[in-house]
This record gives sequence, C-alpha cells and structure tokens, in this order.
Amino acid sequence: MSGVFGTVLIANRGEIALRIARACRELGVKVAVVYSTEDAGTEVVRYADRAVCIGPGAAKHSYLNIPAVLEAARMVGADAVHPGYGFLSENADFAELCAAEGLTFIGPPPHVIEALGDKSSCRSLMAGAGLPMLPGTLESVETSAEAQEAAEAIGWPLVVKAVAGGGGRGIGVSRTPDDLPSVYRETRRHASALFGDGRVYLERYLSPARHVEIQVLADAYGNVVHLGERDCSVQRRHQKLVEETPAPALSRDLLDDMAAHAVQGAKAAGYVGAGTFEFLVDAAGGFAFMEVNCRIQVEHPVTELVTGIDLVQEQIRIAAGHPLRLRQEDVVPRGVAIECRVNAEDAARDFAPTPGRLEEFAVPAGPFVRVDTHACAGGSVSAFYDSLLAKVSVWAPDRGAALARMRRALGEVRIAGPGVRTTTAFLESVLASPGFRAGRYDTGLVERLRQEDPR
Amino acid sequence: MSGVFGTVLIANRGEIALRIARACRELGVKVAVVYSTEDAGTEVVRYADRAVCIGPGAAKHSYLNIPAVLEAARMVGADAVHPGYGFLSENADFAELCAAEGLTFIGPPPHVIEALGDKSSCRSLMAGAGLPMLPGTLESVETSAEAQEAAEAIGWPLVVKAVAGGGGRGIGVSRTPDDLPSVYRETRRHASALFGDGRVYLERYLSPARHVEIQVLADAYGNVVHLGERDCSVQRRHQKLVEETPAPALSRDLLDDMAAHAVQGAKAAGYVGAGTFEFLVDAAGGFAFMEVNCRIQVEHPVTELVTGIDLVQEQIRIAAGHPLRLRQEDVVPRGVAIECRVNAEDAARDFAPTPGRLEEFAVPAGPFVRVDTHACAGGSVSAFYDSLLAKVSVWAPDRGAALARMRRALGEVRIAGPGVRTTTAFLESVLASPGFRAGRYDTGLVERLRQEDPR
Amino acid sequence: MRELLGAAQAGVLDLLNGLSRQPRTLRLAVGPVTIELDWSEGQAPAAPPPAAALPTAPAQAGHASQVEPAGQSTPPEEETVTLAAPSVGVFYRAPEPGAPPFVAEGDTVVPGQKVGLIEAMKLMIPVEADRKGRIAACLQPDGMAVEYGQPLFAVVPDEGG
Amino acid sequence: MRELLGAAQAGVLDLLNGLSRQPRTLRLAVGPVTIELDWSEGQAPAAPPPAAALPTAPAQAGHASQVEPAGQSTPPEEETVTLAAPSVGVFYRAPEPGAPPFVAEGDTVVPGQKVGLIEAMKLMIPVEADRKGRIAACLQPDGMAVEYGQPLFAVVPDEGG
Repeated sequence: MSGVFGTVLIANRGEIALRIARACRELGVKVAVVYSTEDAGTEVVRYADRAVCIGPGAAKHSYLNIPAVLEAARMVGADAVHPGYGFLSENADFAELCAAEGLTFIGPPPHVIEALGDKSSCRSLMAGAGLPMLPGTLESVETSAEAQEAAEAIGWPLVVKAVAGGGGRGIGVSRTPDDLPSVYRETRRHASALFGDGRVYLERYLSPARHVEIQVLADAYGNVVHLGERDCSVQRRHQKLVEETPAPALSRDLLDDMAAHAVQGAKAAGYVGAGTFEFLVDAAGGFAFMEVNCRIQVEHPVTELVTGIDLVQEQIRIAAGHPLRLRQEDVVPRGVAIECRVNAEDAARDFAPTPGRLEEFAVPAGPFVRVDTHACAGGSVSAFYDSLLAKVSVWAPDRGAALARMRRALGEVRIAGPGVRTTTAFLESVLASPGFRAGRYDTGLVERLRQEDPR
Repeated sequence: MSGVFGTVLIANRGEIALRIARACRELGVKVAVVYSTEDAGTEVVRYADRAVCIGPGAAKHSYLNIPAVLEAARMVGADAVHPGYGFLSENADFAELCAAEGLTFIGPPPHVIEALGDKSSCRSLMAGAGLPMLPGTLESVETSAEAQEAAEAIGWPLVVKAVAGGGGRGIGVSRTPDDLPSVYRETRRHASALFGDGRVYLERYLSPARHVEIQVLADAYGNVVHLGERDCSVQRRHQKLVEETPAPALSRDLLDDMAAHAVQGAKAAGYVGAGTFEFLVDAAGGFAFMEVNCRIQVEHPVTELVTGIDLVQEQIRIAAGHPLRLRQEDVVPRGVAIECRVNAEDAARDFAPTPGRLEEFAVPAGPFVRVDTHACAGGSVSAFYDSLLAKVSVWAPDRGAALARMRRALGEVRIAGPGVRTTTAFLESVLASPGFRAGRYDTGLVERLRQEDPR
Repeated sequence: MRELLGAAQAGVLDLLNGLSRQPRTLRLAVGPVTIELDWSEGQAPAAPPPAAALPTAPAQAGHASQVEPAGQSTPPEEETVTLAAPSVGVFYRAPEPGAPPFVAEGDTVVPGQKVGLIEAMKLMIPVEADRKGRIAACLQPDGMAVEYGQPLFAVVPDEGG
Repeated sequence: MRELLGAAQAGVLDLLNGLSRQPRTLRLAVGPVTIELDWSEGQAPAAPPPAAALPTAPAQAGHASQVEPAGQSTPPEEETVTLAAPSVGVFYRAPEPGAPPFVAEGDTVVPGQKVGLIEAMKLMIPVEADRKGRIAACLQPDGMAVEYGQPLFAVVPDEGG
C-alpha cells in the first residue's frame, strides 16, 4: 500500500484502538498506541508494534493529555495520529497541534471540526446548505428572558442544548412554559461544567422520533459519497444501545433524500474524512438535521457489514491524501446488519456501570457474526472508562434472518466476574419486543420497555 | 420458521457440529448432539439443548456407531439427523436406516449417495450427463492384465483410484508402465483395507492441475442452482489447506461453463441438498469432472462469505421439503473470500498431528474475519480425530485486500500447549509465496514450497 | 540475554501451570539451571487424605470407577464401584417383561455374568459384570433410556475377586 | 542497558500477569537470570518489609515502588524505592546542557526537591523527590526518552522520612 503512513499512533483505547490497529496492519502501516497504567495489560498494548505509557488511569492525565500524546507520537516517530472516537477525536486544538508537529490528524481539518462542533455555527452552516432544520434559535440564547421569547416562537415541548455539546450530553427538555427557566438554568450550568462553555440554544423537541444518521466519506478534493443510513433509535438517555441498517419501516425515498442532504452538508462544510450526519425523523416522515459527528462512530460496523467497505482504512487513505476510490454507484448496500452494544452495566440499577474483573468472557462467533472487543477472560472492566464490553454485530440477507441471528449470537455471550453485570439480557428483551421486531420503534422504545418490565 | 424440524440431531463433532448447532438455533430448531467420552468437555455439548454420550473416543464405537446414533435420535425425539462431513455423512446405509426410523437424513437420498459414492457408477452417470471426463475406465478393472491393457489406451502418467474412495484417499499414481503392476496391487490392497471394497479404476493423471469445485444447492423438486466455485488447489497429499473464491486467474467463461456442467450433473443424478462437484483444470484451461461430495464441505464458509447464503440453513430447509427460495439470478457472489485451515500439525515433521492440551488459544477477530472453531483454552486436541483446530476465513472486496486481511488474521492466532504445533506459520508462507500471491498456483504448490524451505 | 530472560519467565509460568498446588516459594536461576520449589507451611503438613480420583460422569464404560471414597467424618461406608452402560439405549433388568430380574440387590456376581440388557435399535446388548462382587444398588429403573457410560449398578467388589 | 531494563520490567509484568495468585515478594535479576517468587504469609522469613504494594511497572508515578526486597541467601542489601517519571517525555538530569546535575548518586534528598526534568512538548515538568532519602542510583541517562511511570532513580528511604 504505497503512499499511506509509515507509523500511525492510535490515541485511544479499548475496542476502537484494536479496530484501528487491525486496519493499520492490513494497510502495512506500523502500529503505535498510547496507554494509561490502567490499560497496561490490555490486548492492543500487546498487539501494537510500539506502546507508550502516557499517564495514569484518569483520562484527563492520559488519553486527554495532549502534550503526553504528542510526545509519544514524537517518541515513536509517528507520521499520523488516529484519535478513534471520544477523547481527543473532536478536539480542534489537538488537530491543530498535530499539524504544527508535522503529524497528520486522521480526521477533518481543525477549522471544520470547530465549525461543526459549535452547534450554533453548525446549524447556521447546515441551514445555509439547505438542510431541513427544526424550528429553533440559530444563535445561542444569553438570558432567561431571551429564552422565554424564543420559546414562544418555537412552541413547546422544546429542548435546551449546549452549543458545545454532542453525543447526547448537555441536553435539557422543557415541556411547558413553567419549567423553561429552571431547565434553561440547569442546562447552562451543566454545559459549563461539562464543556467549559455555558452557551445554549433552543430547538423544537421531537420525541419520540427516529434517530437516523447518514455515513459519509469525503476526500480532500471535494469528492463526497454516502454509505447509507443507520437507525440508532434504540437509546437510553441519548446513549445508543442497538443500531441497524437499513432503517426499517422508512421509505427509500425519504432515506435517499436524507442521504443527499448529508452529502450536500458535507460539501458545504468542506468535510474531509469519515463523518456522520444525524437526523431526527418524525412520525409523519418529516426529517430534520441534528448534528455532525466528526469521527468514526462506535456503530460503524453495521455500515461496513452491508457495504463491504472498511471505513477505518478509508479514513487512513483519505488522511494520506488519496482521492476517494469509491464513486457513489460503487456503494451498494446489501442485506441487513444490526449491532448490539454489550455494556458492563446493571439494567436493574438504572444501567449503573459495573466495573470489575472478568472471570469468564466468551463472545459469539460463527457465520455472519462480528464481534469488536478488547476484553478477555482475566482482564477487567476499568471504572475509569466507558462500560462498553463488546459490540456484537450480525449480517443477514433480510431483517428476519438478522434478528434470528442476533438472538442466536447474544445467546452465546457468557461474561461473568465479581460484581460485573452486562446489558445482554436487556438487549435480548429489546430484540424480542413487538415494536422492535416490527421495525416500528423510536427513541421512546427503551423507556417503554423499562416501564413494562422494571426488573 | 414454520415447517422445518422440531429437533435436529447432529451426528458429528468439532467445529462442524457447532456450525450446524448455530444454524439450527437461528432456524428455531432444537439442537441435540451425540458425543464420545473423549468429547464430553467440548463446546457443542454445552451449547446443545440435549447431548447424548454414545460411546468411547474411537469413532468406530461412537460417531460411526450407527445403532448408537439412531438410538440417541430416538431418545431425544429428533425429527432429523444432520451428519456434517466425514463420519456417516456419505453413508447410504445410514441414510436409509434413518428413513426406516422415520428420521429425515439431511443430505441426498440414499440411492443418490450410493450412485455418486461409487466412482464407477458416478463416472458413468456424469459422462452420460455430458460432463467432460478424463480418459479412463468407466468400469472397475479386475485384473493386473486388464489394468495393463486399459493403461495403454489411456497413456501415462495415470492414477489408480478406489471405486469406493473419495476425499483424496485410495489413490495411487503410476508414472511408467513398469510401476503399474505394483501401484495397481497396492491401491487395491489399500482400498480393501480402507473401504472394504478393493475395486479400482484407472484415469489419466492430471498433475499439477488446479482443483476447482462448484457448490450446488438442489431441492426435492428438481430445482438446482450453483453458488460459484472454490479453488482448493493448495493441497498436501490431497488434503486441502487453503481455499478461495473466486478461483484466481481462471476465465469467467471457463468457470461459468464448469458451473453449468455441475448443475447439469446434479439434475441428472436427481441430487437433493448441498453438494459439491469437483473438477480438475489443466494448464491449457481444459477441465474434467473428478467426483461429487454428497455433504457440506469443510470449506463452505468461503462460499457463504461471498454469496451471503447460509448453506447449512439451506440444507435444513431443503431436507424439510421446502422448495429452493433462490433462483440462479439471486446468487450474486461479491468480493473475495479465503479460508485457511489451522491444523494441530507439525509442518516440520511432515505435518504429523500434534494432539495435546491447549494452554493458550486465541483466534483472530475484527472486521470481515470469520473463525469456525470448537477449541478453547483449557481444552485439548484429541488424538482420536482429525487435527483441524480452526478455520480462519476472511472477506474483502478484492484479492489483494483479502490477502492482506488474511495475513493480519493469521498474525492474531496464538495457540500453544505442550507438544502442540500448528500450521499457522506454514499457511503464512503459502500466502507469502509469489505463486499464491499472483493467483497462479496448482496442486503442486505445497510440495514446491516444502522443497524450497524444508524446515 | 533478553531471550534468556523470556525463556526464564516462560519457564516459571510453565512450572506453575504444571503444579497442582502452588508452592510457597519458587526460585529459578538459569546459568547452569537451578530450580527450587518450597511448599512448606510453617507447621507440619496434615496427614494427606487418601488418594482417590473423583469420578467424572459418564464413566468409562466397562471400567469401574470408584464413586464413594470413605468419608472422613461419617462412619466408614462400603466402597463401591459402578458398572456402566456399554451402549446408549434402553436398559432392561430382566430378560423379558414380567420375568424376574437378572440380579437383585445383595446378589453376588462373577465376571462375565449377565446382569442386564441394553436395547439399541432392536439389538440386545448384554450388560455383564466385570468383576466378582455384590450388587449394592441398581441405579437405573427398568426401561430407562441410558447413555453410554451411565452408571447402572453399584457393586461392592469382592476383595478376593 | 535500557533495553535490558525494559525487558526486566516487562518480565516482571508478564510474570505477574501470568500468576494466578500474587506473590508476597518477587525478585528478578537479569545477568544470567534469577527469578524468585515468594507467596509465604504471616510468619517471618526475614524482617518483613514495610507494607508496600507490589510494583506494576510502569509504577504509579510519584509513588515509590519497592523493587528489591532483601534477598534471603545473599547478605541483606539496602532496600530502595524508585522514583518514577511523572510524564512521558525526555528526561534531563540537569537544568541545562553542561550544568551540573540536580542530584548525583549518594546525595540525600528531601520531599519536593527537584531531582530532574521531563520535557514534554516544550513543557518542562519537574521531577521531585517524594520522600526523604539518599539517591542510590540514577536509572536513566540524561536525554533519554522515558514513558510515564518509568523508574528514574533508586532511592534509599530515610527511616525517619
């Protein structure tokens, strides 16, 4: 593979670090990783050609420690840095500092991350590009009175969102004029604490709705293709639990229209790399733009399974300056793919994380099943990081077969350790629910299931 | 899944037993397995809804013990028996006894197994169906003098083959008129010992050649489709080590022609179920029929990976009397798939089996990699059965990417235990060889590699 | 040097894996090889329990497995071995329905004596005693479907047998 | 030397990872390889060392880890703890090129005393002693790239510190 990098430093951990390492191997690129003392025994540290310990368990002092990551890149002689998802993946400053160090940041250019990461500028940009928007304020709302005024124009229910937010964090819902002041204040406070930026904006609240996102790939020469959609409506407090493609029970026309808008948005933003355009779809089949994720997504395997395209390899090629090898007509999704996130959480205790040692850890295998995991028997789930244990994905020619396959696959999960619980049984109950089986579900599904079966 | 079976008994062990169990689960069929005392601790015994111990380690007293298998089927109330590959899978008597017991044998009807299993009747049948044959005797050759006479008509080199043989066993090569009498006697003797049937026939010996086989699916109503080819030329003493599809460096016309002949042959034989038509392709691009395998093949995953069709589920549906859901135009192979057989064998000691306890057993995972295995850390490789540890299969859009992926995957194999060796490094050397990389290889590849690097 | 170290580490782990009981100390040098293991436990080790492998079911058919080693706190019981099913099938205690059983509890048996039948696919496979002894218990009822190796009888072996 | 040390560290980690039960002491020499593990509990083989978590290398930065408990057969050695790198980066022993090092072997140090620098992305991060003691050895040469937690100095703690 001529013309990609000599060494890529992976500035991440867990399953995605291993996923990226595998892509590098296949491209003939040397793999370096950073790790925290907490992760010293993990698989990717062994897998990599070079591994550099950059700090203690707390992410702030390791995976979010920009000087340490850059120093590690220098130490191993990396040409490029892959940030994975989370951590520094959508940090425009980090992307900029990489460039200053002569390192290629595998992701969009810093100014694009910045423009799309700020919800206010992102909404302006996308509205300008012709994407359908929910009624809301384009600019941030600076006072409670201003919020009240804007809210009356938008109508209730509405959502107060952090300008610097994303990924389901920094969101408050106002259902009546009465609760607006407190929701407004609360969300500002949270936004300040979470993102160091208290600005918020208001938007019509569409819920329940379907959460559908479009995967795009864009090269540095203005070529953009989309790789179809993922339906991520099975969420608990804005955290995705199950994702699938194609989106069931939505018309192909609607989805094609959404995809075309995503491509339009990516072009308008000067997007480069792999990115995701998130939309909400209402019961009437209208859709509205929500946000852009400037990184590889956790749920990218479902897109890979139906398209056959290795998204991480494409990211690396694009970052190395290669033009896209794919034209839109080369992207031919086939069949149905579903991903279930097996988390170390206790569904009975409001999905509280359950860190601990893994005494038993067996994941599914066999035909048309893919598992992305970094965990292993004898390893442990660290309390320092997210609770994702394994992504179990299946492919089948049709949705019925895919559901049967996923049930079979989840039945093969055997994970045990002192104090460790997993979401496996909860995922099985989602799969078994009539709404999910019929493909007629929305972001309210999980809450409805939990009320039926509070465990 | 209405109309398939209530309970299927799996009359096999190892990876294929688990593979079949998974297919049953996905079809909503209860899984029963038989096992020997040697296999009491294996994964499929735990996986199944019912498991019945039918005898000691020696296959003759367990997996080949027809009364014990049938008794187990009765005990668990099975509706059907899946024989897997090897053992009783091509035993017409067993198929017949199943029918007598009211059990559906998941495979072709007994008379078809019989007609195709006897190489003499099979060759007559296929020659009659218009399949290209190598020059040879249609009937068995009963005396040394008769052999001499037939050989002179065929020409040297030629191969003396057991009428009851198959799967690479019961074959002798005569290179000159001088060695014919001894080769003839030896092969008869072997055939008698191996199959209880000393009859042999003669055929032109084509070697080196490519070994290419066509997968077919046929229902009970005369509908037959093919699922493309597999190139299985990487062999050591007629045992396959690596398989891939499509067959590289062969013209699509040739392969289409071969596939059309296979379908023709299946129709002529009244074939029902999943079957494989094996052909030899010479350097000039001519091909000739070799034999039919009346069972699921070890290497079926490569076909599944490019077609998306679950062959074992299709076998079960066909056996349950369903008409084929697929028309030929529904079979659209996509991309490239390769399978490597990781065996517990010592390549340095002429691939001698290395049974023993598995202290470490880690197999590859991640995007577009499938592993079929029954083994696990803490388990062991039994000296009673074949040495297959894991089938590592990969898919990619093109052959170059598939090769890179397989190299990556084999690099993730970590198998260790006292005395246990694996073929992993040898497989890596096959993948790295210029002949294999170029797709220009034949059944002589392995021998040439071993002479270059005798280890 | 580095390789030596790796070998030494692997050596330690292998050693430990091969040990049924973890030692108190382990020392391994390499340049002309020393290995030292110490299991001493301050006080004198207790009297070792009688060596007796516990059965793994299904037991090897035709081979007796010791199933009830003498308990330590209970008064000593008779030691028995099991006679296991030589085939999967239906177990019969008598030659035909209504006939008296081949053997009853308390009967003594000699090697080769027929003590039951297993019917597998209309074949009648005899169950035969493999040693001299006394039937302590019949472990399966008449007409029960049994697997290969499943215990059928508990037998008190005759010391002289 | 650095490689050897790395190998030794990795060796310790691998060993510990491979052990089902963590030993009380672990000693690993390298020049022709010695490995010693001790799981004994309670009673005194020698004067028990002060309770200190066993090191997992790279050690928790800023925290001292005990690396060399007294050997049993050799005459008692000085017990040392390591001072580990507080950051990934380039380790400097002196404030600037040509200047004398912050500390030399044999020097005594007090908590908070600057004993080195780590340069990470042009930031100069001080390495400070975390206890009273005497520098037994400097384990990394000037200008060496080090990882977080990598041992920089061996320090003999002052009992009174």
